[in-house]
Amino acid sequence: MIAATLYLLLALPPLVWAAAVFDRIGTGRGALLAGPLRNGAALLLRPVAPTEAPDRLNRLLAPGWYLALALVGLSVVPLAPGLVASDLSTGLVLWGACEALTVVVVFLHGWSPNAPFPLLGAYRYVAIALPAMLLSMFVLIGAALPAQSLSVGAVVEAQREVWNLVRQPLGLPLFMALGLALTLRGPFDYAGGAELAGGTSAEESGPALAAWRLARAAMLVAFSAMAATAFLGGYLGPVLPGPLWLLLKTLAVMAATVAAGRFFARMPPARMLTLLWVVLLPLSFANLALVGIEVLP
Amino acid sequence: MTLVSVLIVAAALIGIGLYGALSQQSFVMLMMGLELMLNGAILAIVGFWAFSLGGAPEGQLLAIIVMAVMAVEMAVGFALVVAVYRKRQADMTESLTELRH
Amino acid sequence: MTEIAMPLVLVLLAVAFAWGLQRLGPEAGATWPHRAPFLGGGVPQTHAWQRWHARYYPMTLLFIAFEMEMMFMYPWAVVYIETGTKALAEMGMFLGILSVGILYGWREGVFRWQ
Amino acid sequence: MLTFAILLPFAGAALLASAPLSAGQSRLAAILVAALSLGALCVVWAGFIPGAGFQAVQEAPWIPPLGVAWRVGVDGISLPLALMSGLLFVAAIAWPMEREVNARAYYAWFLFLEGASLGLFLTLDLLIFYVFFDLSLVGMYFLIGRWGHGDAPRAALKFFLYTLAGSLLILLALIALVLSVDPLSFDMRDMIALQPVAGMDLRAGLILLGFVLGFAIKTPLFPLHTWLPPAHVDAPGPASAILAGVLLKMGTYGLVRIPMQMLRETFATYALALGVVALASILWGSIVAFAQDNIKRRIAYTSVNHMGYAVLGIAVAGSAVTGQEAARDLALNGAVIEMVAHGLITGALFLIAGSIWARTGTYEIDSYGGLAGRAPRLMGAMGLASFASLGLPGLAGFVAEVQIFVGAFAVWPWLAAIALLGLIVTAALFLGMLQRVFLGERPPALDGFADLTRTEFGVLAVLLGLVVLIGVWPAWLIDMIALGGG
Amino acid sequence: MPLADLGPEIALIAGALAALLMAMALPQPRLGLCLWPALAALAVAGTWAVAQADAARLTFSGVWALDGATLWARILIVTATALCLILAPRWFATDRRHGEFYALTLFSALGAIAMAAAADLLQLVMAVLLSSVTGYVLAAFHRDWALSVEAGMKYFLIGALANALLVIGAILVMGMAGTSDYAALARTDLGQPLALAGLALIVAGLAFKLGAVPGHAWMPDVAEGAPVPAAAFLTVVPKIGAALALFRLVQLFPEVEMLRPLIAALSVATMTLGNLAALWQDDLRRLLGWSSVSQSGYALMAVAVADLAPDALPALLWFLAAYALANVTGFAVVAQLRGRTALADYHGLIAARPGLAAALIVALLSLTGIPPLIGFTGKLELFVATLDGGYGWLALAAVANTVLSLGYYLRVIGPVCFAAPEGPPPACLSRAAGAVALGSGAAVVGIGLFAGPFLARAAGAVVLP
Repeated sequence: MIAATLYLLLALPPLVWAAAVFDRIGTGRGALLAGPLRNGAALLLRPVAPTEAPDRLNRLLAPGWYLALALVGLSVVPLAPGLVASDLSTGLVLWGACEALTVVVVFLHGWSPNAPFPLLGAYRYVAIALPAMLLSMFVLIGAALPAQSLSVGAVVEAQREVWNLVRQPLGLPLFMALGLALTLRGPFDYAGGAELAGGTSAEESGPALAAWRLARAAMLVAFSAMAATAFLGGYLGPVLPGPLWLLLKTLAVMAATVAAGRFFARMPPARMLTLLWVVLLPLSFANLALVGIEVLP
Repeated sequence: MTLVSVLIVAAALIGIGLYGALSQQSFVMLMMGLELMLNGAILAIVGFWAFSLGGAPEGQLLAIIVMAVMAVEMAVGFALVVAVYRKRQADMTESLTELRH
Repeated sequence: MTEIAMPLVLVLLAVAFAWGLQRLGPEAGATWPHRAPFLGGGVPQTHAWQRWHARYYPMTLLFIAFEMEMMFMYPWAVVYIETGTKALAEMGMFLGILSVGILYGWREGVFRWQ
Repeated sequence: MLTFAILLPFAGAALLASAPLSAGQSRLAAILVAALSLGALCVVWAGFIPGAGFQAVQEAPWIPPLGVAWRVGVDGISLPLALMSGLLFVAAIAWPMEREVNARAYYAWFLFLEGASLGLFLTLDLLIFYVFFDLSLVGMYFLIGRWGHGDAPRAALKFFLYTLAGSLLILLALIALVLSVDPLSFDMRDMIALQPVAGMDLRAGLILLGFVLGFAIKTPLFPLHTWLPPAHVDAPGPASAILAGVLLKMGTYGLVRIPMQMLRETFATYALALGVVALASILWGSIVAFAQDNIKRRIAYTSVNHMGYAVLGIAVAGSAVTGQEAARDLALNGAVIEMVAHGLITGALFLIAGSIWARTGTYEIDSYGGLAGRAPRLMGAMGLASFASLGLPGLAGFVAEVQIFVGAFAVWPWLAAIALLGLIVTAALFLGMLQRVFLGERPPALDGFADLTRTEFGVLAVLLGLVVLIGVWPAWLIDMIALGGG
Repeated sequence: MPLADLGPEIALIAGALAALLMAMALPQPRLGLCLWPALAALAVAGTWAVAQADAARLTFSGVWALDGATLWARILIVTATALCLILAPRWFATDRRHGEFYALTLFSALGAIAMAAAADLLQLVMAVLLSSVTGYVLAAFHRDWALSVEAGMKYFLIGALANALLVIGAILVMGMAGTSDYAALARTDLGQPLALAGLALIVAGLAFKLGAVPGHAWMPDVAEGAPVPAAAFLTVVPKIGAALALFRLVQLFPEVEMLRPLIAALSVATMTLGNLAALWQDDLRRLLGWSSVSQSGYALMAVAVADLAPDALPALLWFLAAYALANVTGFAVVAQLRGRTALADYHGLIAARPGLAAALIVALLSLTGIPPLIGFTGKLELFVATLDGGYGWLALAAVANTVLSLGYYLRVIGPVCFAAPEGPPPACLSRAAGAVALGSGAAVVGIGLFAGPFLARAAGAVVLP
């Protein structure tokens, strides 16, 4: 348990760095590999700009919570058979809780500076993220069905025969929608969008912004690891050792997520909301029904 | 940890919640009191489930139901608060004065 | 007990780390114009919280309905294969009824809030 | 036949309520229905064998699980009362309306009330008895409230509230009584035969208390009579006549039928107390009546007095389980005749009072005087009725009161002696009223005072004729009651 | 799975969904058409319930009692709901969106039925919840009318607290007894103080649904503020469910000594308070609301003697039927007169609208218990049961209260009949509402006259477990 935790903590910084690198690919924003580190260091040296009458405590804590949620979410992912930081029989539920709390944390982040743009970003984010949460949980339940368990380890073991990606082809794409929402990117970036001058982090600067970005990247890692575990068989794989497989798959999902965030166009919030509720959510039901029929003996 | 200790904490929560529900003037605070009561109730049922029901599924089910009670009632409650607020621009119980006796 | 301890430790760790990170930068001696929110020069009379409201209450009600549904779904998923077709039918009914809620909400325009 | 007599008025009421008849037509129709109903009763009377228990019995189930059924039948006590009620209803309906508003509804309510009253006297089922008891309240409530004068709605309300309280007590007592037999039965004959609560002290006492309180309110007995004066004063004349003539009898009839016959033993235990209450009513009624300056109020209080006599007779009749049979039968006989006689006499008196009000709009005795010249027929009728009421020999009141007092002297001589005082006061108050209204100076306002019309006189002639008939030849009535032989 | 056992309930759900889907498709002026699927569902549910009339078993793993009480609850609730719904289309004609009213009402009715049929504490909690949350919305359905919103808010505040108490009570009973199933609870000894406290809390929670002390305060507000069809529904339907649920509970623990006196005390307090408060009302709807409170007190009489008197259940069922019919009639008259509420508006109604006035009078007299109206047989049965069960003082209190109640009912009847009409004759709502008023008024008389067969059926009803 402790070993697994340590592995996780060791693996996280490089992965976060990798996430930042992925984000930079194709944007032409300076050095690809060193850029993130340089930027981060620069931010750390700048002062934090205060706002008028903020909610100081929440402002200070929000990035921490965000990071914490990413870490906790990551902790239920098994690195190898039996090697998992928190070996809960209800790991999926804990992951779901992390998702839901992310909404709260992002809202707090937007709310605390007491400024219009962050607040608006926060409102919009909540509206969009709530159905996305629902969506993801239906998909994850679909992943849990063949395992007959809510333990993430069991979900992996149930994929020895065939990956969930095959069982439920709709699952991963739908789950990616959650990933985009959780990490505030792509078509779901209603919290930090450019047209809101940065959204929830519009008023942030210096180390606070650095912490927030760090947490966001960590969340991308956590999400990717979870997606790789739930749909791509996690540590399962021939020849190579389990953790390595997991690492590879995680990186793949990360890349795919970032690419998807770039690829899909943004829509007005109301249309996106309608899309989520009326198209994607029923799709997830269909997905669930599909799995349900498949796994019945 | 024994059943009694769990129940004492639950009772404290329920008591605080009840006090809040009866003493507060603002709707939101009042609902917080109710939520607190139900949280105490959940704690109590979890305690009973663990210590005296021997892990019977009814205990878990009741806990889930209580959560549902909380969520649904509060959802409707806040919708009503919004409606009252729109109507009266007030969110305190004193504003409900039209219907009397 | 120990299974739940690790996430708690991680939370503490993460919060402490982020807190420490934000303490790294120099103290900002920001002036009033620097701190004031973007308002094109105007001075806000109220908290931002009081000027903007979330307008999607009906949608959140719908969300809560599904969220509750979710809660019943966790135990369902575990016993699904044991229970078999009956479980599928039950959940189908459940989701079907809730879907009508979505449709109705859609028709009533709860997804258009701005 | 009895069912017909009860249901016909209800049908008539329904017809009047729905058919678009003019005032005159509805009056005619109502008289016809009431007369038919009375005729049906007469048919039963013709086939009646005195002293042979319940006759002309008909039964049909109503609420089987509770043992409630439509049961009708008559015996020597209920038949005279039913006949008297039928007659009085014909009279009251034939009497011209005081205020010609909404005649159709007025006559409909009268027929409704007639159905309820006849049903009450004729039924042999305790629950149906209660049903009609309550229905009579409803009918009277609307008659007083709608066609009364003065503060009529208030008087009607008071009347309804008081008597409903009484009737609900009766209901509770009824249920308690019925629950003591198994299986449940509301059949009066069963109850009389079984004497269900004999030997149960507390319970029987409570049941008796419920009945006596309930009937005492209706009768009314002192001190539960306070609803009576306003109800009478504000009611239209014919309604007052029915209220005094028929509805008050329901109390005494019930007292005879239920507590006295079904709770014989318990009733005997507490008969003296009832006798004392009756005495109080006699005295209080007469003394307070004496102090009234309002014609109708004065007559109303004499009702309290007269019903006191009837209750005294009943108390005497039920005073012991054994012993003094002759005196007790005599007293009961007297009580029944008192009921009949009081119905006729007071009915007539209230009709007359109504006619006086219809002419001047006031009941104050002081605003009248010297009417003897203007209205000799009115004076004659009123005089005759008053004399009958105060118990002049040769008239019906005398026959009744003599029997009651003779019976009472045999059982409780001291009580009867005190009660005699009431007779004296009554005499004084009637004579005083006659003198003040008809003799002396006539105020100029009364110059245009018209005498009784032919209709009015005809109606009164029938009623008072019967009073005289009973007075001079009471044997037929006593035969019909036939207690000695029964 | 004996799915057919819940046929009527499933029909209600299907009807609600159909109404909702229709509401989605229809333009605003035709939303009233949603009435038809709702009525059809109610008809199916009623027929289905009658078809199961002879069933007497626990079903769905013992959480649902399919017995006489459930049968009657279904029939009564279905009928009352149908009558209330018929009032709705015209009443809401000016409302922007009211399609969901029908669905909500059906769900609320479903909650009430589930309450009456609950044979498990968990199900009881769920049923109360379903009935409550839909009720709050129904009460506040006129979003733009301050009174309605206020009524909904008060209903909610009291209801949320009461439901919290109910939940805590259920937890305590379940925790101490180790089971939530009625059949199993009946075998346990509920001696511990904590369990008794739980039981008392459950009673308090149900008292809220019943509109009895201590949870009665919402009743007059809802009666006055809620849209009239909803007011008619909310003062009648949840009460039926709650009364039967309480009845089951009392019957379950015959040896718990405090329960009966507690209920009897609540009964007296409720009827007295309701009647005293009603005496001063100048608003017909509020008056009806307080009278509903007092009627809850009467209903509790039968609950107090559950199991002591063989007639207790038929008495309760019949009384509820009588109450439901009369109360719906009263509200239907109010609805037909376009919701006018001030007593002064009713002066001389008998001249202007004789039929409606007659229906109103009959309804009020029936609520008093004047024979031969249906309310009389109801009260008669109550008295029989109460006296039989040895609660004579309770019956006496009820008698005193009945006289008291006549006082305020006559305060309505008096002006309706005796006062001179003011102004032009009142406008009417719709033919359907008039038909409901007149029809149920006629039923108050007709069923009262021919109560025998119905009562015979009620007398045969059984309560499980």
